Amino acid sequence: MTKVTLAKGLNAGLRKAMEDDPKVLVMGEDVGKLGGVFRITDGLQKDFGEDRVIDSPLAESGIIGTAVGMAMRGYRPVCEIQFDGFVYPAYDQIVSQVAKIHFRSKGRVKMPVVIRIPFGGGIGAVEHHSESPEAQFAHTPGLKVVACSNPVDGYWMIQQAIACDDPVIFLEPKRQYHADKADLDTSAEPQPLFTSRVVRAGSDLTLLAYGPMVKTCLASAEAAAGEGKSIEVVDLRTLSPLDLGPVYASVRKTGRAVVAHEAHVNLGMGAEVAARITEQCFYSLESPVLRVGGFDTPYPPSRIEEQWLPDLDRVLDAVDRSLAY
Amino acid sequence: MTKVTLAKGLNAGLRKAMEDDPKVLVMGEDVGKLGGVFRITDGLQKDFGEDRVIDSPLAESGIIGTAVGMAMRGYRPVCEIQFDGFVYPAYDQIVSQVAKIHFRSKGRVKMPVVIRIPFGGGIGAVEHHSESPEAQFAHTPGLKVVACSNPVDGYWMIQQAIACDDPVIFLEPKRQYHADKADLDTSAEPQPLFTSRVVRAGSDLTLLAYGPMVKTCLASAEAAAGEGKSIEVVDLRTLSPLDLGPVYASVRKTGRAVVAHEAHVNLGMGAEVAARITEQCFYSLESPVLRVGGFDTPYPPSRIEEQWLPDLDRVLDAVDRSLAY
Amino acid sequence: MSESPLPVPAAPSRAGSGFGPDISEVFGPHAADGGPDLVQLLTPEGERVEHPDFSFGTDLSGDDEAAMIRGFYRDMTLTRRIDTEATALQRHGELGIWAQLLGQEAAQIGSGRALRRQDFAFPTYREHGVAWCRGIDPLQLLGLFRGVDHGDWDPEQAHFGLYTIVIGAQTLHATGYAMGLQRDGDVGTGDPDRDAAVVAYFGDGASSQGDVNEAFIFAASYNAPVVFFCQNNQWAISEPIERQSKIPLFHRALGFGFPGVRVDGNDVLATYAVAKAALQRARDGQGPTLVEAYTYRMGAHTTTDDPTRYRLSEELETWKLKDPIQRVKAYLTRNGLADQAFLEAVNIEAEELGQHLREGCHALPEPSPLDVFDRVYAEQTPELAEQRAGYADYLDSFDVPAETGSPR
Amino acid sequence: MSESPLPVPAAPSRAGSGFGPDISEVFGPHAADGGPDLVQLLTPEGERVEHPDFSFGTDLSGDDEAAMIRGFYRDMTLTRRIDTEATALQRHGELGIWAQLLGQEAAQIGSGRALRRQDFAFPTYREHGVAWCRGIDPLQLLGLFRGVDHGDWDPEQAHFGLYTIVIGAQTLHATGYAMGLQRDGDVGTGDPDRDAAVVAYFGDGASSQGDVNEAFIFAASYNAPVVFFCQNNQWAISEPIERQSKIPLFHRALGFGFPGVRVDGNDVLATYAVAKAALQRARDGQGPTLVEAYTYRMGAHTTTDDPTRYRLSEELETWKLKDPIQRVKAYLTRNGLADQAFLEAVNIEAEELGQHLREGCHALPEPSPLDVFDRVYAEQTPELAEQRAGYADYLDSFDVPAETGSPR
Ligand SMILES: Cc1ncc(C[n+]2csc(CCOP(=O)(O)OP(=O)(O)O)c2C)c(N)n1
Ligand SMILES: Cc1ncc(C[n+]2csc(CCOP(=O)(O)OP(=O)(O)O)c2C)c(N)n1
Ligand SMILES: [Mg+2]
Ligand SMILES: [Mg+2]
Repeated sequence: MTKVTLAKGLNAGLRKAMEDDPKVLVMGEDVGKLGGVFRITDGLQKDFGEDRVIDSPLAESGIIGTAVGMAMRGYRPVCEIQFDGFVYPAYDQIVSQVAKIHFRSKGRVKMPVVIRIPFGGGIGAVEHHSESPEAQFAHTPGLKVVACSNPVDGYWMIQQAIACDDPVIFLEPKRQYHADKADLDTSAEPQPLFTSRVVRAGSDLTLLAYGPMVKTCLASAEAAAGEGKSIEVVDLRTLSPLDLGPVYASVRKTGRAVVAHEAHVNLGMGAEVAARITEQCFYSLESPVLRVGGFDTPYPPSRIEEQWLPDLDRVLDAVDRSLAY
Repeated sequence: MTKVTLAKGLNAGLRKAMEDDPKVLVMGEDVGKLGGVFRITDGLQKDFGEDRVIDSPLAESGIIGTAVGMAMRGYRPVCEIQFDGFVYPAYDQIVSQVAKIHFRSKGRVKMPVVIRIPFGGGIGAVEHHSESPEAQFAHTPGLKVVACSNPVDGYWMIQQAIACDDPVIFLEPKRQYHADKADLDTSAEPQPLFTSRVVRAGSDLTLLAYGPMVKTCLASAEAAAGEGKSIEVVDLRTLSPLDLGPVYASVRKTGRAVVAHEAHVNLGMGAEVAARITEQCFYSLESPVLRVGGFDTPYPPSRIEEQWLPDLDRVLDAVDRSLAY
Repeated sequence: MSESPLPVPAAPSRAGSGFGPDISEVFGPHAADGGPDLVQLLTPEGERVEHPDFSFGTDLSGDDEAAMIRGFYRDMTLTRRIDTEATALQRHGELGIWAQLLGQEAAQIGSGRALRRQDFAFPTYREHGVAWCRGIDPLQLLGLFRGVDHGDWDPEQAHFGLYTIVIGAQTLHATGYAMGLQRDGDVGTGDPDRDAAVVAYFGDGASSQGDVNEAFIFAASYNAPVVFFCQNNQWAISEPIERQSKIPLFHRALGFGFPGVRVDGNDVLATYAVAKAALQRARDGQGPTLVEAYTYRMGAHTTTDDPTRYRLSEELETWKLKDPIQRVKAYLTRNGLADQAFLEAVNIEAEELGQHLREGCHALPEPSPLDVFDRVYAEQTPELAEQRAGYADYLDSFDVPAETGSPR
Repeated sequence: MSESPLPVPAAPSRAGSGFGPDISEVFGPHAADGGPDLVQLLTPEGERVEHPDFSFGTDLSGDDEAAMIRGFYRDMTLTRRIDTEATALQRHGELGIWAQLLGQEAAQIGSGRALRRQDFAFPTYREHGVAWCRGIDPLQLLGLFRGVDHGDWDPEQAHFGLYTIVIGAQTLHATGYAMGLQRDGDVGTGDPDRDAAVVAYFGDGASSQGDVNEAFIFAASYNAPVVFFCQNNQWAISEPIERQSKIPLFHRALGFGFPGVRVDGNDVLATYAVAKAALQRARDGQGPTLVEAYTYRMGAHTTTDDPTRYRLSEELETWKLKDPIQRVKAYLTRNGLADQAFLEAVNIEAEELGQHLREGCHALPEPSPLDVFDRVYAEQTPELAEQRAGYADYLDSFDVPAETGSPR
């Protein structure tokens, strides 16, 4: 058992995956000597060599496009996109190639490509460094999309994503990278990748989150408990496919749900989750599923990002509105 | 009053916009001599010259990126993306530049760029030629997104989009281009661009659609009428911003809603519309808002596209399920 | 035949006073005949000519050489037959669309026949001739155009990627595959059965895509064993090559730091010789090469295109005189290397192939709407499985067995 | 000073036997000193040297020339002061991050001063020196890095685009703007107050982006009046230039059909001369040029970067000997063109500028969370107006006046 940060958990997970399977490659901008701007790939090039930890030219479409070719040759490339806002030059390769080749080939060609994206805000960065692009990928059939929220999940989920024969968009809450530590027991049995998890039990309302918002929502639930409200919190973990079985069960019990994410509310994950919960739990709902997230504006200058991002109070505000129905 | 197809309506609208404002430019692949693969820009280069109707190199990012520069110089570029599936190489320029420059510049730089995209399926085409990418753009603050469904709207909406000082993603249902004709009265007063429209009155259920699905939904409503069900149909027309006032009014009356589109259901426009209707009309709803759309798979080979696409029966199936609550 | 390495263009000299302000002085107007740099070994009239850097057949006996050229003739004739037949099938409504290769047979057969088994080719949507060389049943090409599938061969088995419609995307896949070859140690070992290369096909229009240029950059940066084979057929739908580049396309490679060469794409001997040298360079670990096969799209862009709207018929007439098949035929017959019986046998083969396509096309299995759900992921998701089940129930409700297709 | 057109590199000759298989024979290993093609007019030691194609000051009187060089010295010194001050402000937590230009002053001032009022410049995030030349108050640069805005000057008024962080995106904007100039008839009229050019700044790393290469293609295709000004500072964060290109970057232009030239980016005279010629070429309607300013990023990539992880300190030491400011100072003082009083005056100005930045930075107005809603669209949408109103109510509920910021 060691105490690790999310950054260290991911780093250890990547290392393990590379040890376990010589076909696993890491590639991206500055992933080599520098170990990535967040140091997630720290030390890997030194130990696995330049052939397996590949510093790429500065071109995201090139990174993903060549990863497709390497995957066709039997490799399992793990691509790092330096920041969320820089995934878009690769968007075409991701949605028209990575996502479709298995389908196009009638299942003959597998695409075990992992695309790691540090996502979300709260680090005081400049434009394009704090985005939450998950809905766009979740809307794309052929991709799988997951988001980790803590060091232990980081360790296991990255290995599971690499082992998956489908392409996985792997979202890492960058502001958690070097934040809290957690106990990592590498001999434990990990929870399956494409499953959600109830991280706090409660009976009055179901609060759903993933990635960076899990911590916020747990804090909100804690605060609400102080006011006598019992909130169940679910870490969705997988965004495509969604694993809403536990959520339906929870909502059927609580009758109320709030979904929180940093991404824009309009057409964000919350829209889909709300629509599905309403379809599945219509007669159980005592209030509409409410959504709390980033406003429908571009990400603001960082001095006001903490106001723009949903925080403990904004989540509680939504909780209160839901309970007021 | 002349009878025109959607293709002709758009062509006439573009022509009018170019006549009215010398700053309007048309650019894209094959828009010049060929008049575009769908002939929407037919004859424009002949009449307005190569400086205003610009055949571009084969590079979508280049088309949109140079359009940004031309807009900064005071032009109003109307870019044609040849098919929906080819907008993705330009995705970065669209979501990180076109959508954000007004915001980035504190409103100092306007971005009156129109991006025309023939969208949707049903024309028996090969891969990448039948996609419905609207949700991805609607999720992006800074863009406005509209979809026309008929020749008359085509004529007016394209002019209004060009006149708009914000970037507009302009979706054209390609399978309607050369289908039905409608009476065009160019002296009429057009409906404002960013508004929805009730296209059929009804009292039992509200059916929402846009673009190619409006026709299908009207036919479904007609069929339902034969079975004594009275369906109100709304053509959303604008997808971002949404104009749901009339929809809420309708749903408060009918108590039921179904949203239909060709795009994948998962995180499609229907998710947002359903979530909002549920939030706004919670106590009026007698059944959950149901969604009918493309399945969550890549677009299939064209011989089965008619089964994959939501059609009259699939819409009616959803209507029946809604009414059965 | 010599395995001479590809010539590497000299670095531009900056000394001297020969520099002028007008770039056309240097690069010349775009020469209609391909320009002075064009590698040609067989003239349009069917005469063999010499080239200082490339030759054909020097490593073969006279008989073997003749047999090889007869083989090219056969390949090209059959490829053209596939094309004509598919075009006819489209006209009869059996295919939704067809992308004709008419006029590009030499570029495709020359390069396709230069491939070794272990090499891997990434096509666009027009490489029917290369597919033929890779041993793919032309029937398998029809599915995509008929709309029953998006491609129906096994890329890994055929060493031939699926047709890629998004312009230029496959050049990056090719580069990545080539990087895989490097990591497998299948480059530069000297073992002719092991060393492998990748070839990426693309068009003149595609040369403008960011992806293609990024592929050049990655290939140069990693010295990847990939040949970028551009069929410059002068047109990207309605846009002439001048819209993409004012100078010969093969020069593009120079600026990225690897050699480029322009070959007469209607000359199968030259295309073969140049492709072979470029592929060998790649297999030997000497890195990427750009081959510009200077050719002409004699047909429409696809069967839905109408070229009369944008190009003059004279242009086509000029190029008909350079027909890639005619010149080989002229060479073979004039030199007594092929007799009437041979030509007749090829014709019969072509007839049979045509019949195979006509009959096979009708018989191509219709896709099942339920299969669609099973091919999205290698590991099916519960939600998609549920969607499939719901749709199957829905289909059942129409009283038509789900597997046989539409309820209507 | 002569307005000599830029040299156009000769087309690679294909004749002769000088071709070898190894590309490095031709392009040579990447020369650490910039290579033989480097245009230099002032040595690191401060000696003026001649170049056959470019010269500085030949159109000026001796006094004017000296005044101009003193101006460059002042510009560079003040620019460096902006940089040092901003770096310090970051260390003190006043800025979130800062992108240093240390070492790139000559490249930026030389090119920035070659611009005419009507020209338009599109920067990356590091062109503080160019911003200075465009008359932008350096305080306005700080907002982005402090996080109070995404840029705070009026691009149209300053003829200077906003900082663009997505690598390479602005090169296409520049090309489009240049196409707008063409359509406005502001190119090639011969009127020096009318004819205009655009300059797109980008880095060596950016040269690998598809967008940059597409910009080359569009500019070449339309002969657009744009200068692509690449500051090759040898590094893209931790990646050395060799990862992006194994041959000198300016060669890239050749393959796209327009001239490229490599200039000593630490030599303000040469940078000015080359940029001036390239801009004039553009204004005259002769189309695009690629200028590679060969320089060095003496600082970290940004204040959050740690270059000790990936590069040797010797490298930095070598480049310190080529400091762009020192060589101008040496030239001016050694030749009696600047006295102590002048140098002192510049220092005082720098002090004042530093103070201006320190004081101004604290005083930069904080953004209002509600403004965010008003800047998304030119024509506000009802739904966003509603979201704004809802948020204002929410803020009010905390009993803190909304306009003054966070409730917490
Ligand atoms: C990214 C993308 N944009 C547009 C298209 C539409 N399109 C199909 S073929 C074509 C022209 C291609 O020209 P070229 O590369 O010269 O190949 P050719 O068809 O001549 O073989 C275009 C524009 C596409 N398939 N992909
Ligand atoms: C599309 C994109 N990818 C990645 C980044 C992250 N990033 C910021 S600067 C940089 C390196 C840029 O190098 P170069 O172009 O040489 O410019 P320099 O910083 O040296 O001035 C990278 C990778 C980005 N800003 N945009
Ligand atoms: Mg072509
Ligand atoms: Mg750099």
